[in-house]
Amino acid sequence: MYRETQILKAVPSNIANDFDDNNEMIINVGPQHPSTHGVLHLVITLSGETIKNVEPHLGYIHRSIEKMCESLSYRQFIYVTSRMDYLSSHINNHGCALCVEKGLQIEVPARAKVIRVLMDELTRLASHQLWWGAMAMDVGALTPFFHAFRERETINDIMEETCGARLTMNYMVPGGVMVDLHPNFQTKTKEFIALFKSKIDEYDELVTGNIIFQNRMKDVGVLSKEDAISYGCTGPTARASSVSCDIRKLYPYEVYNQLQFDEVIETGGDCYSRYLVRMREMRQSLSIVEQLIDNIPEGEFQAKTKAVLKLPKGEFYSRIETARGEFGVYIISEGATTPYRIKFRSPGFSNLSALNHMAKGYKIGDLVAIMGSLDLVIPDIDR
Amino acid sequence: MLSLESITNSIHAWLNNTFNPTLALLLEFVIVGTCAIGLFTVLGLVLVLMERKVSAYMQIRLGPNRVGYGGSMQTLADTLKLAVKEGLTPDGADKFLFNLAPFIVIIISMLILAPIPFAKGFQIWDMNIGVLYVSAVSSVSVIGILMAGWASNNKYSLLGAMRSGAQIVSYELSAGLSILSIIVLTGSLKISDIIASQENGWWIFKGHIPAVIAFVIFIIAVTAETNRAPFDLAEAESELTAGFHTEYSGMKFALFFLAEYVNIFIACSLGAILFLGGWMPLHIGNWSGFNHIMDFIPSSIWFISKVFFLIFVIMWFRWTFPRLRVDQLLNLEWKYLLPISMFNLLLMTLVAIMGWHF
Amino acid sequence: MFLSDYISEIFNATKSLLKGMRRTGYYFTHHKQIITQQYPDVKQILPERFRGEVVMTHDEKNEHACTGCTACELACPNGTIKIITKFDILPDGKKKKAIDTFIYHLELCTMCNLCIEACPTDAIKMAQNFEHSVYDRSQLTKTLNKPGSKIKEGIE
Amino acid sequence: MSNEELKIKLSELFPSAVFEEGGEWLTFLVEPTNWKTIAQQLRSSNDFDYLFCVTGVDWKTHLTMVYHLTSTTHRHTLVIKSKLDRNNPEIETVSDIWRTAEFHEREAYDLFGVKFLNHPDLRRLFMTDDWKGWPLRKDYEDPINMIKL
Repeated sequence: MYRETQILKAVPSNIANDFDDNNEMIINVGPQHPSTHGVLHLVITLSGETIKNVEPHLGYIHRSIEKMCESLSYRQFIYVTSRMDYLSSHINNHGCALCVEKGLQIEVPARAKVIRVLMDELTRLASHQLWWGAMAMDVGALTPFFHAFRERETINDIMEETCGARLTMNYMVPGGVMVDLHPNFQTKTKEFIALFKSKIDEYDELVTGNIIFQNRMKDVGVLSKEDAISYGCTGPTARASSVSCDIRKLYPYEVYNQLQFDEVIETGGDCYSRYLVRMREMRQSLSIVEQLIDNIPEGEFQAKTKAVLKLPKGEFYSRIETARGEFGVYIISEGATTPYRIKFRSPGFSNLSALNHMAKGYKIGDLVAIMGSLDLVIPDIDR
Repeated sequence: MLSLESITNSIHAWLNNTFNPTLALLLEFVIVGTCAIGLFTVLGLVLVLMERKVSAYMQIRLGPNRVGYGGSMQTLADTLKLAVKEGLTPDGADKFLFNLAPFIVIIISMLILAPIPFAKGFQIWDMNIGVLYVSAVSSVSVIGILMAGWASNNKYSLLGAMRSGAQIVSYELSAGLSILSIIVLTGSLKISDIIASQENGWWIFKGHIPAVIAFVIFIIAVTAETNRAPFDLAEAESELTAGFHTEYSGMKFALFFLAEYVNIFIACSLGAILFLGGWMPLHIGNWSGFNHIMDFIPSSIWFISKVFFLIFVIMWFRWTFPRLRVDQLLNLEWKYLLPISMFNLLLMTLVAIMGWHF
Repeated sequence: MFLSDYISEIFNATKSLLKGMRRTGYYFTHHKQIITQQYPDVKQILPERFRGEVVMTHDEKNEHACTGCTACELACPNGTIKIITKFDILPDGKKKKAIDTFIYHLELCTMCNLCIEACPTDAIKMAQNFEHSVYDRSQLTKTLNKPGSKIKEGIE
Repeated sequence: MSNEELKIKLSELFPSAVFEEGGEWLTFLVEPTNWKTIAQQLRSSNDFDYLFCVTGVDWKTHLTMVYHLTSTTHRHTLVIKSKLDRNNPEIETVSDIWRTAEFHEREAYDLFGVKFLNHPDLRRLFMTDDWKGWPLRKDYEDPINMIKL
């Protein structure tokens, strides 16, 4: 079942020697490969063009963030998590802040809650936009990538104006947000909503309806509901296999229980369903932003907290829905200023574990489509 | 632009008057050879620049705009860079075949330049089997690709080369059948005859719907034959990094690159010759006034603009569509293009026999 | 029935492809949509909150507001800031703690803004400079307090 | 199902069960030797079909494996804790019950050195195969790769 992989072998003399008895060929995809979105290394066994086995080799960008966080204070460790899933860094920070607040039992002001949700949804939009471009690029269409970046840039500008950075914002602090919204935030976000509403139809026109794209995506990488649960898949990957797992609906945090939005669920379980889930999620996120943008309550943006935070002895787990799935923060505190042990349950890690199951029996071109539809962010997997 | 046919005739006359016939012929060889190589490089540079500009505008970018006016010298600078780069040969590669492959590919695409008429009477060799020659020689280029893929001793290259082999061989069929449907109308394989038969209208207009279908199939098939997206499975950068030319660097890579663009040019000029009348101006029936005005535009401009229009269409495909999967690619050929083009050929034959075309 | 399915399949496929081509064709002909910024020639004005690097504000009298309390040094997760303090002798003979050098390692900084938040006297702030590339890494280690500067009156 | 109801139900199922109070969710302490049978019963009788977090904790005197289980139908959550010997940590794998455990257990093996018996592919996941030591243990020190400021 499992074979020793040949990655450490020195220069192979001839490719003919690399075929084994079953005429299977082992090929290294990554860590420098255009479609692995970073430094993911897959050792795939091919029979002709058909995939027999996919084995991910991780750790090329492993920084042991969990160990690092053990020596950082509760205010400091939040910024590190934006380096994990850099595309939804805001939501990661939010998850950490939630966990610390849970431990300290801080009541977050209403304004901060709304700001956080707004920022989360904008981050989700930005992440999905990038995914859309990268997904199309994986299946060979290069133009959508630039179109996606055009709208993403608008979100980044909004973020930059309020938070001060474009990608790793570090805007969340325990008890609220770091600074108040920029005065231009509302007008700019409204402009963005109006812009994106027209552009998302263009996305559909350019990619979703395209017959080649549909053929590439439909019935590829099918993940059944049972397998999705068993592999611990979350987020759009699981929701495409008709698993209801949206933390925003199931365990609502902040103001999600007061908002009108649907949990997007598709039943196909294939790449196209995962694609559709994310496309529909973009519209849902847009509607959430639309609901909130005119209803930001006045008041404090940050609760009063002590200068040095000390979590009481105990264990705290918080779950949050990032753009890729469920992000969990598990803090074990011994009552000190730094966490005793911290564990980040990253969505990409579990989603990746299903890759072998999904890709078996499909063509090498499909592997790229499956990886694209999983929306992997490698620092998130390696941590 | 001057009309080119008078230039060639005057050069020919002058050479024959000045030297003895053997020397004159030899000199003509040299001149033609130099022109072909010069054209080859210029075409490569222009087409690469065009591709980059077209893709940039479709992707809401500016594209190259620093070197020269509006970036016009960018590809020249890139070629210089490639020329001074080290051409690596991998350790495990079959060195002879590895170094031979790019030259085979480029020699083949140069060979096909021979029967292309760039203007009225401006043609290297007007042979009587012109169209057959082009389609026959262009299918040899798959050998160069297979050679490159195998000799690289790289699995990605091997996969790319094998894909390319399957692809070119199968798409040759529908390309050939759609060429045939025009040959049915003209009754000649000679390129000058084909162009002459379109004096009172291009075949795409004269041949009714079958000609349009043949044209569409031809464009799809040559896109596949030249390994262009959405059929660029041989290089498929998101799957096979760079396919058959993964291991090539420097000038050897540039030769593959150049050959790809010259192949596009040749395929599109064949399309222009067969369906859009080659260098023939746009003539509509018996509107003599209109036809007369059209005749004022030099034939070379007609030819070049038609070819570049077709190249633009192929580039348009590339920058819009996702790539097909390898089995879908073959499905498209064998389940759709081949049956349709066979049926179309039958229809075209009927049209030709009954004389329904104009 | 098979034939009509076959034909409608081809028709729909072609239609979907043409739709996409219309979209790219639109952008090909509408050059006003181009979003390229010619970076070194045309520089974007960054918003005032943009976090580029930490600087210390000095007024026209070459005075800053840093008391040397090391709150920023403690708040920094990466050890970017190092404060060396000294003791000034005041006119009345008392010793007063003040900064000697405020060392800032730009190469370690992640622009997380925690030091700015921690500073009780707003002595440091984020500047909008983002072009940090230099030829030598040692140039990234900066001293933030200007030579000869001293603390403002009335800041404890 | 609330924590109390779950506790009653589990006590019926496992009469010798030991629970830990105080957390957000019900915490169930198991012996490493019983873990496999308990896991199978939890999976079949209580619909704990979704294992969302597996991790180890180094308590200096012993190691603890922590499993977070939830049910996608009833939405109740259970935390399983198992105390392991620090010098020779061994526990049965559950990767055949919850497939996601395969990767998570490899991670725990890589970073804590917990040996999962009958795991199909127990190798280092992040570190290279010849890496010495277990990085997330409290006494781990890597003098070569340590970043000193």
